[in-house]
Amino acid sequence: MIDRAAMVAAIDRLTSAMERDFEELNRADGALGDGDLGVTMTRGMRAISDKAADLPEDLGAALLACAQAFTKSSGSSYGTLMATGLMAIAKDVKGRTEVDPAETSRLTGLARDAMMARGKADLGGKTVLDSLDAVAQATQGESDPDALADSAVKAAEDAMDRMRDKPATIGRARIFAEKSKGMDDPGMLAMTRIIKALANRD
Amino acid sequence: MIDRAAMVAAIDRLTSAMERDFEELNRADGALGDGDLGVTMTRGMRAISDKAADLPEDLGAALLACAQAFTKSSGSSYGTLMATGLMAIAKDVKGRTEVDPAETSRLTGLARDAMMARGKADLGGKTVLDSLDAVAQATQGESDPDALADSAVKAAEDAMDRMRDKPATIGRARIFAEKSKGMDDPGMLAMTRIIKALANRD
Amino acid sequence: MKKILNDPVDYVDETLAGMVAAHPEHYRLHGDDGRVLARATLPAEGKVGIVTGGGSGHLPVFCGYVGTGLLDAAAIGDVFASPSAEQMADAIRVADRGAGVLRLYGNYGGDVMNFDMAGDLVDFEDITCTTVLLSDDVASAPPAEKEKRRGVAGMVYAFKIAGAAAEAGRDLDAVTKIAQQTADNCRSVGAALSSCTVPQAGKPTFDIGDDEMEMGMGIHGEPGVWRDKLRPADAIAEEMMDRLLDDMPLASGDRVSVMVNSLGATPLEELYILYRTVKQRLEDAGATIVMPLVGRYATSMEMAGVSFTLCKLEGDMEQMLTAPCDCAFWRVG
Amino acid sequence: MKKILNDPVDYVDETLAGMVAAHPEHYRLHGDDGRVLARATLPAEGKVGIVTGGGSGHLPVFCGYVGTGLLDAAAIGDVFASPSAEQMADAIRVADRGAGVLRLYGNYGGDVMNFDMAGDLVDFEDITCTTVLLSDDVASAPPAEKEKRRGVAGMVYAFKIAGAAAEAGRDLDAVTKIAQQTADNCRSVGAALSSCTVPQAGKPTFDIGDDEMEMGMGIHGEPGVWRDKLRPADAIAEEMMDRLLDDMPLASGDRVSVMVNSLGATPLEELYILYRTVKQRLEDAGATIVMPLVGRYATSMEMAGVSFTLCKLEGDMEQMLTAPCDCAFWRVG
Ligand SMILES: Nc1ncnc2c1ncn2[C@@H]1O[C@H](COP(=O)(O)OP(=O)(O)O)[C@@H](O)[C@H]1O
Ligand SMILES: Nc1ncnc2c1ncn2[C@@H]1O[C@H](COP(=O)(O)OP(=O)(O)O)[C@@H](O)[C@H]1O
Ligand SMILES: [Mg+2]
Ligand SMILES: [Mg+2]
Ligand SMILES: [Mg+2]
Ligand SMILES: [Mg+2]
Repeated sequence: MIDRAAMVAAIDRLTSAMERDFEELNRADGALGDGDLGVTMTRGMRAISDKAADLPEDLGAALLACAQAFTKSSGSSYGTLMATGLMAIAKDVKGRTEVDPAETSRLTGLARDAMMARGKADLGGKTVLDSLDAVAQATQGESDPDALADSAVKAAEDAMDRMRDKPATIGRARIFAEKSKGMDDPGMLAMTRIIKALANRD
Repeated sequence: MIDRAAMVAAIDRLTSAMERDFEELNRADGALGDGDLGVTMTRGMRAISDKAADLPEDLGAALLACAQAFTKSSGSSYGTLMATGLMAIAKDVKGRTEVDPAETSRLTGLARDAMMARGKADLGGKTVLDSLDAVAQATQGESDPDALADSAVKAAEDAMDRMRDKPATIGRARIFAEKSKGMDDPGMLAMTRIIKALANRD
Repeated sequence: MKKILNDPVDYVDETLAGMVAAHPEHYRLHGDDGRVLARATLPAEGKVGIVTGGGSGHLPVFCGYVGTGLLDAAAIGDVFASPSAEQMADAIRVADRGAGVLRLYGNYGGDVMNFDMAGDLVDFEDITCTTVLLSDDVASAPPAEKEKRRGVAGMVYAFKIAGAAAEAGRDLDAVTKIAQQTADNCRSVGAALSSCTVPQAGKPTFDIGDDEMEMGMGIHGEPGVWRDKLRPADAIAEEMMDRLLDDMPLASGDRVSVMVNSLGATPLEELYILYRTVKQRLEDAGATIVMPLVGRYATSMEMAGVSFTLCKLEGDMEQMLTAPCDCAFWRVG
Repeated sequence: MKKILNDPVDYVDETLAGMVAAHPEHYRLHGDDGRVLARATLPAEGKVGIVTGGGSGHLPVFCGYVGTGLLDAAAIGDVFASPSAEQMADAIRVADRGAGVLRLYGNYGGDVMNFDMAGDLVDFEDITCTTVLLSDDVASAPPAEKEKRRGVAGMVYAFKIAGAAAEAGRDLDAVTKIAQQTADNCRSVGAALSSCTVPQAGKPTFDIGDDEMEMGMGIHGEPGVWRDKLRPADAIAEEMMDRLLDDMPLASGDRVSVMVNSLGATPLEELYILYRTVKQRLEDAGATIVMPLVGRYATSMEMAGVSFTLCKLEGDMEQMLTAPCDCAFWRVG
């Protein structure tokens, strides 16, 4: 069961992973974008970390507080999408103190859908949405935590492989669609790292 | 005797001399100033040339017209000083159709004094004033046109030699006083060329 | 190009501190982190609020246009970066005088997502919001995809016209309608000659040869339609007018305002050189020019270059454009 | 830095053509060669005239400040070059409404000689002229030789204050007196970060390293007091304020206006960053700031850099400074 303590531990892992990947994410975003994705993620996770000790037991309220902390820390596209996804999950689990790992697929799907609506983008566009969709699909019907972790990480990595040679269709990199072929989307890369950290597979 | 015809002939000589010296005067001024002295002199002489056919017999009125043409052509320091000198002579010879070469020294002195007043500068400052003063001094008491011409040219050249190693004290070059030592003042150089052309000693 | 700054991280906060120190009669800062700028004297209850927001580095855009007959509040991001949804929500809260709030800003991904999210946040507080996006940059997408175009200097016209309508007491629907009409009737195109430097990046955003220019470049250095040798002013103006008039043809008798805007370093002298051709082209089209704007209305810090914006005046847009307004950077009437 | 122009020889004439085309309600050209710019509507007989003149490339200085409560006419030279005495005489003739004309301009050799000569020319026509020279640049000569100093942005204060006095119907003596008082009470200092390019020269006027600045440099690139590495904004502002306050100490209770002026490329953002320190220093001195001016009031085309000007307000200078004025670039009241 995922509770407040598990969430706080996950926040710790995620925060260190993002500090570690700071330069790499900036560089990936800088290839065709404005090079701030590492900044967005470290800032956002630091803001959440600062609140971790005060998070309530209600997982919905806790996730809402995380979303708000992230939102305050930056106005970048990725930060706003992340906060949107968190808010969608928060709304769903509001009032509960435990979440079953078996809900992973459904909750990931909720985040994906809210982010699609927020960013007015479709699947297949070589964005973070494709990573989330792959995870939601791969974890469907799965309830064993270890198997869940493995299949989520594999799904995110496979999605990157699958998309690598497609052109970017969204965000700043869209303007360089041709040049973007063969390059990983920075948002997908970041999501893969996030999932690895959450899954404790670093 | 110097009359309208002599004046028109002198304008022709001066105009060609200034076209010839265009680059050289710009370069001399550009060393420490803004590099426009050749522009000033060619523009000014072209403006006077354009009026030459219409100049009246009255030498005063003719010189005033020349001064005004020069003034209109540019607002540079040198152009304004030249026009000031011409106007001072114009005032003196107003109503006369002939001027005796023997008046050269007196008239040059008049121009020098008017220009000193206009530019609020003293003699010895390594400017065009020193050239005019040297000419006024050297031609005093002289009435033979040939001797006049020779001594005027020599005086202008000697003044440049004498001043060369002094620092500039006036105008833009003043700011680079030390650097200006060993360089000819562009205004003195221009006046030497003017005098040579007037004296038909090119 | 060199910049005068302290710690680059403080560039925006120090700019805002200086702005309110210099113009206390116009501006006041709000929000936890001082990233909302509002009118020093808030309007009376019942006036429709107008908020904008976007990245810094474009003064007077965005927050400079907070003022009477203009905007009520602006949310202020870092240089060339969207403000956060929280900051935008704060701007909406300050601007709300009980009659609803129009969100009026430029079409950029991050800004759109954040303003939408800000709307979700204030929704809980019973503040009615509407949205009008500027997407006036003709170089950034073909006419068929106008909604994908970037928003640039056209927003100054939208601020002015919607601001006058709100000041005149119109309701949220009417203010939104005239703002949308203005957005629909604005076309812009830019040409850049040099880059600018984002303080935290520390080096120019893009490289451009000493003798090159880029036609259609965006205000953050986004790619344009061609990059080539620098052309004579008249040729540049002709091409820019071609692009605008192709996109929004004018008919004889049309009334139009035009902005000839410096991106920052380009001096007024050169804007006036360009204006000769702009005026000629509009007159050739049979249009009447109303209140031409020549100056620095929407900049990219010290970028060299210009943009032209046409705003076709229909209905009572002209009356709103020429109505009084007052902020530290612009006064009409 | 790159320029948008046609034939460099036409830079000034095309600028003026664009200016009057864009602002026909403000400006009109006069003189054989169109190098005199005057108010579109000349004042009534009996008003004291105020003329200025100088080189181009400094917009809004000089001719931009022709307007109600400001100047009557300006003679316009080529970029950074004095107008001719004839052009100045024409400006004086246009400005003369029978009550005499004040020549109000900056202390530069060519301008002084030409304005003096212009005075000789109009003397024959029974126009009474007075002269007030601005020599506000503290970096250009020690205090003992104040009369040798260059005139820079301080002239904007002189235009405003003398302009208001003339508009109020004061006679030539009184207008000249308050203009002189303003000139005496202004101190300026500039710091340059980059050069600009004189169109006919085609290349930057001076070279300066990518990481260098020059303190005290003149608006045409005349040498300053030191050239060194670029410093932080606060340190630059402190030194500039030191230099101004050393030259003109302020006492508690003094009332002073201050201008934080961009030489062209430096953006508003950076002026506001500097303004924080400027305000602090004046308040520390016990002075009260009246109508601070932050923006581009006197430029050198696309030069990067700033100038600060202090104007100590004595007698009725403050009343004149805050009186209404109106031109295409500046409105008060
Ligand atoms: N509208 C969108 N829908 C889905 N994903 C998006 C959208 N816009 C951006 N992204 C994702 O965000 C990533 C870039 O994020 P970020 O660097 O924050 O953008 P920016 O700096 O342009 O605001 C992209 O790689 C992509 O995965
Ligand atoms: N005040 C002055 N008095 C006498 N001569 C002067 C004065 N100012 C300049 N000159 C002369 O003019 C020359 C420079 O002329 P010019 O190039 O026209 O100056 P600028 O371009 O600075 O207006 C100098 O070499 C000097 O001989
Ligand atoms: Mg990015
Ligand atoms: Mg970004
Ligand atoms: Mg010169
Ligand atoms: Mg010169």
